[in-house]
Amino acid sequence: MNSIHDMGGMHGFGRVEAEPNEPPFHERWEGRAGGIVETMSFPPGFPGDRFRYLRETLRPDLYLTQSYYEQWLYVAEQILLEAGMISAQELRDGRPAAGEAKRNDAMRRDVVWDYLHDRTHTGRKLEQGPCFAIDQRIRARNMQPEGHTRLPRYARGKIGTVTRHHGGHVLPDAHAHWQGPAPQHLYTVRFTARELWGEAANARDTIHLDLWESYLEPA
Amino acid sequence: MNGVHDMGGMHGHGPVAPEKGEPVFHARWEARMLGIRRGATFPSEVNIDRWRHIRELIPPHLYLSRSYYDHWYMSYVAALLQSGWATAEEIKSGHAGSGTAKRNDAMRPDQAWESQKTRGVFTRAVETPPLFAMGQRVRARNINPSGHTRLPRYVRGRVGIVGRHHGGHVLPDSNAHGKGEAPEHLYTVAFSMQELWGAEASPHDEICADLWESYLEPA
Amino acid sequence: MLKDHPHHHDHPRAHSEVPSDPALRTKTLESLLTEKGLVDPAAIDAWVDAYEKKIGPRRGAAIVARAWVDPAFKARLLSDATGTIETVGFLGREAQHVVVLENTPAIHNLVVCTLCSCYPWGLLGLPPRWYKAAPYRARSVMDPRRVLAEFGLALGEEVEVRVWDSTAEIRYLVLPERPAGTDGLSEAELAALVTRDAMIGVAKVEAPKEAKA
Amino acid sequence: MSQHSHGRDDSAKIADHHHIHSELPSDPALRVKALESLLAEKGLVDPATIDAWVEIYESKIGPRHGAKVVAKAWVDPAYKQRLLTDATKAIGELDMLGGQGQHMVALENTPGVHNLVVCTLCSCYPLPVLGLPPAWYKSAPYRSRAVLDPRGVLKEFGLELPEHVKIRVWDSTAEVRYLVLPERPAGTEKLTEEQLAALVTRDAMIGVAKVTA
Repeated sequence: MNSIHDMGGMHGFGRVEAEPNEPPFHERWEGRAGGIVETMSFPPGFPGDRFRYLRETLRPDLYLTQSYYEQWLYVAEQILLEAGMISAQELRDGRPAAGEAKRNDAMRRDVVWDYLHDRTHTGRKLEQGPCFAIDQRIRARNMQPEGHTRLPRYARGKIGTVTRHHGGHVLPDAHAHWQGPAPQHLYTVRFTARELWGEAANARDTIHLDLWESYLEPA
Repeated sequence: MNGVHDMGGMHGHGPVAPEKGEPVFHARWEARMLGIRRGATFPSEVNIDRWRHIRELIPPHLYLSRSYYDHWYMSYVAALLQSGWATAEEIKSGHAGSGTAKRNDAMRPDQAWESQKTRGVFTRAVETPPLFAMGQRVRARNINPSGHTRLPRYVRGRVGIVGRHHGGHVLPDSNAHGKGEAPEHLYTVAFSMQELWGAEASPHDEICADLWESYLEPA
Repeated sequence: MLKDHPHHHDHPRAHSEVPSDPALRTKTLESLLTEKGLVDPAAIDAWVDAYEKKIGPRRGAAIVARAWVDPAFKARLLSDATGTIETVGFLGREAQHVVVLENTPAIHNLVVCTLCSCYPWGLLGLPPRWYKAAPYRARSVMDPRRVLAEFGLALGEEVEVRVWDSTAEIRYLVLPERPAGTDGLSEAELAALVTRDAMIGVAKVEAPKEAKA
Repeated sequence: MSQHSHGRDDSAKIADHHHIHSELPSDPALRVKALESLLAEKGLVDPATIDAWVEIYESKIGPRHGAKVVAKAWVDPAYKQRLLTDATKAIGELDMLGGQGQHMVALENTPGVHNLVVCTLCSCYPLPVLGLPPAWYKSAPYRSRAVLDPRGVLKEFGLELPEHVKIRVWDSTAEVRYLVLPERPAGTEKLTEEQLAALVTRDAMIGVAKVTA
């Protein structure tokens, strides 16, 4: 979706404010929020891409004012609400409705380290060979999906060159909407800064994006 | 500038919510702010284009969360601070600092109607003949100025057809930055929806935008 | 592609019913989920501990230092970072497919995620705030040289800037240039010089002060 | 007109002045009241002039003006011709030009073409003929979607157009202001110009509705 999360090329946000010796968490709640989202029970088969999609659905002004971990809280709440694992009433009260049976299958402390090093990934073997070759000129398609996509607006309609083929990867556009992994070939595509931003951009600079096959057409 | 004000084509803002029997003003402060915008003395550099640019520079989260007349408030305050006509202290307190000489050149009530009728004529003579003819195919240039422009992001790089020539008009990109009116020929350019949004867009519909000559190149 | 937007779009106010203070909101959610058996507070402790003490930029620095001293390792790293780093045991959450980008006198690489905040957690830990914030996400693809200048890194016109926008599950690690005057340093001493910022691409690795002199 | 344009420093200074807004009360009524008293004390505004402007927009200018233009075009073919050829001149004949409406274009809706007006970049609107814009016209949903999904927006207004009708969206990027000349509804042959004008709504002159008999 073309929402505020698609920030590449926007003005008006001011300078990058780097903080010397920044701690991993600025306040205790940030770590707790991160830990909740990372270790809580998810609905069965929850597609990871839906996490990003739900974050994108945050109201645009809140997307800009809420901090990163606040946005995680929002996503966690949405996931659990969508799945009926908690109710809006329970969320307001901060306690389960009366008569709820307590589950006993939450991630335990002793498996957290293994979880962080689990090698479940989005790479998939594909029967069909790739459509595009290294060094081929392609055009990123001009598309405006209302759902999740990983093709930023600033690259749409622009011409680039395939520089790397990563094999098959789960397609976020389908996966985020519970439509299965629908894997496609994934490529790194190089765009010149001038192609993306016009003649005033630096002639030497390039921007590289990882783009799925259905995002591309021959140029 | 590519700010949040450049909203054409964005998702995530929800449905349009018309209000039945909407009043001209929803609160008295809105009416007062409108009256201030029209009736107060402005620093001479704050022409309409600069005014729009000041509004575009409202911090993005406030631009998205605050209402229209509040944008006017924020913009006028920024203009007063920028020109040195008021200090932050004065804005906060609502009172002039000691020793301020009171001006006596504010618009009088009996001048309001005349101002309404006569203000805001932006046509200007341009010596050079127009570069583009009716029916000519033109491409909106891919420019990404950090200053003010009236070329929306969604038409940049796209090909359209010149449908109308409006003669010379003040160029906002220059006028907003105190660099003179720099009038240029102004055209209405028609773009097909498919050109702007891709093959899935309606094949019948089109979008017309008023674009200055320097926004365009032959296609 | 789809229109299964979450329900709050129909009820934009529903969301404001939860507490606005994030600390309170976190506490409420944690106690609710704990009572329902959907989360174990001790697992949260373990997660926090992992990112506060164990998983951080030292991991990436170890890889960089090794590449500086071991040309064969560097060659493997540049041709197959995933396979090479897998042997070190750093792969996992937010670091399953890794590409290493070599900075040279002629090429400077810079990593961003314009669409969210993708970052190689397994190699660098959790991202700093600025990496997740709007200014960096918005500007680094269109105006990378000014962003770098604000970080104190002025690149010559002759240098090619390559920006990598992390749109998929590939995670990028910049292999910075080894600073001059570090020939006598051990791998561990070299690793101590390598900063997180250098591995994102917003800084260069500096030689230690005594080595400069 | 490059991204490194002269506008940059100028814009940055203005952006700095906007920082004050985070230190001010959130209630706009309080802020505007304080601003009005400050301006009055400095002699930058006469409160009676504010009253005069409010009266202009509340009672003197509004959609009734535009409706008169439309009704006249419906009953007077020669006027309609002049309106479509040079709306500025034709609306000037009725003394209805003014600020935010000095350069006018009239767009004729027909069975085959439906026109819709928006300003994606701010909220430009033909004030002298329609008065102040409604809140929805100035809102993010309308500004963002009218160009991308005009049919969806029109449907929300209860106007479902057949596929074969061509929709033309007019994005008011310059100082030209657009007035839609709606189709005259069937069964109104006997109505007077004044009666016709009473049928014409603001929404029809923006293009989000048709005029109904």
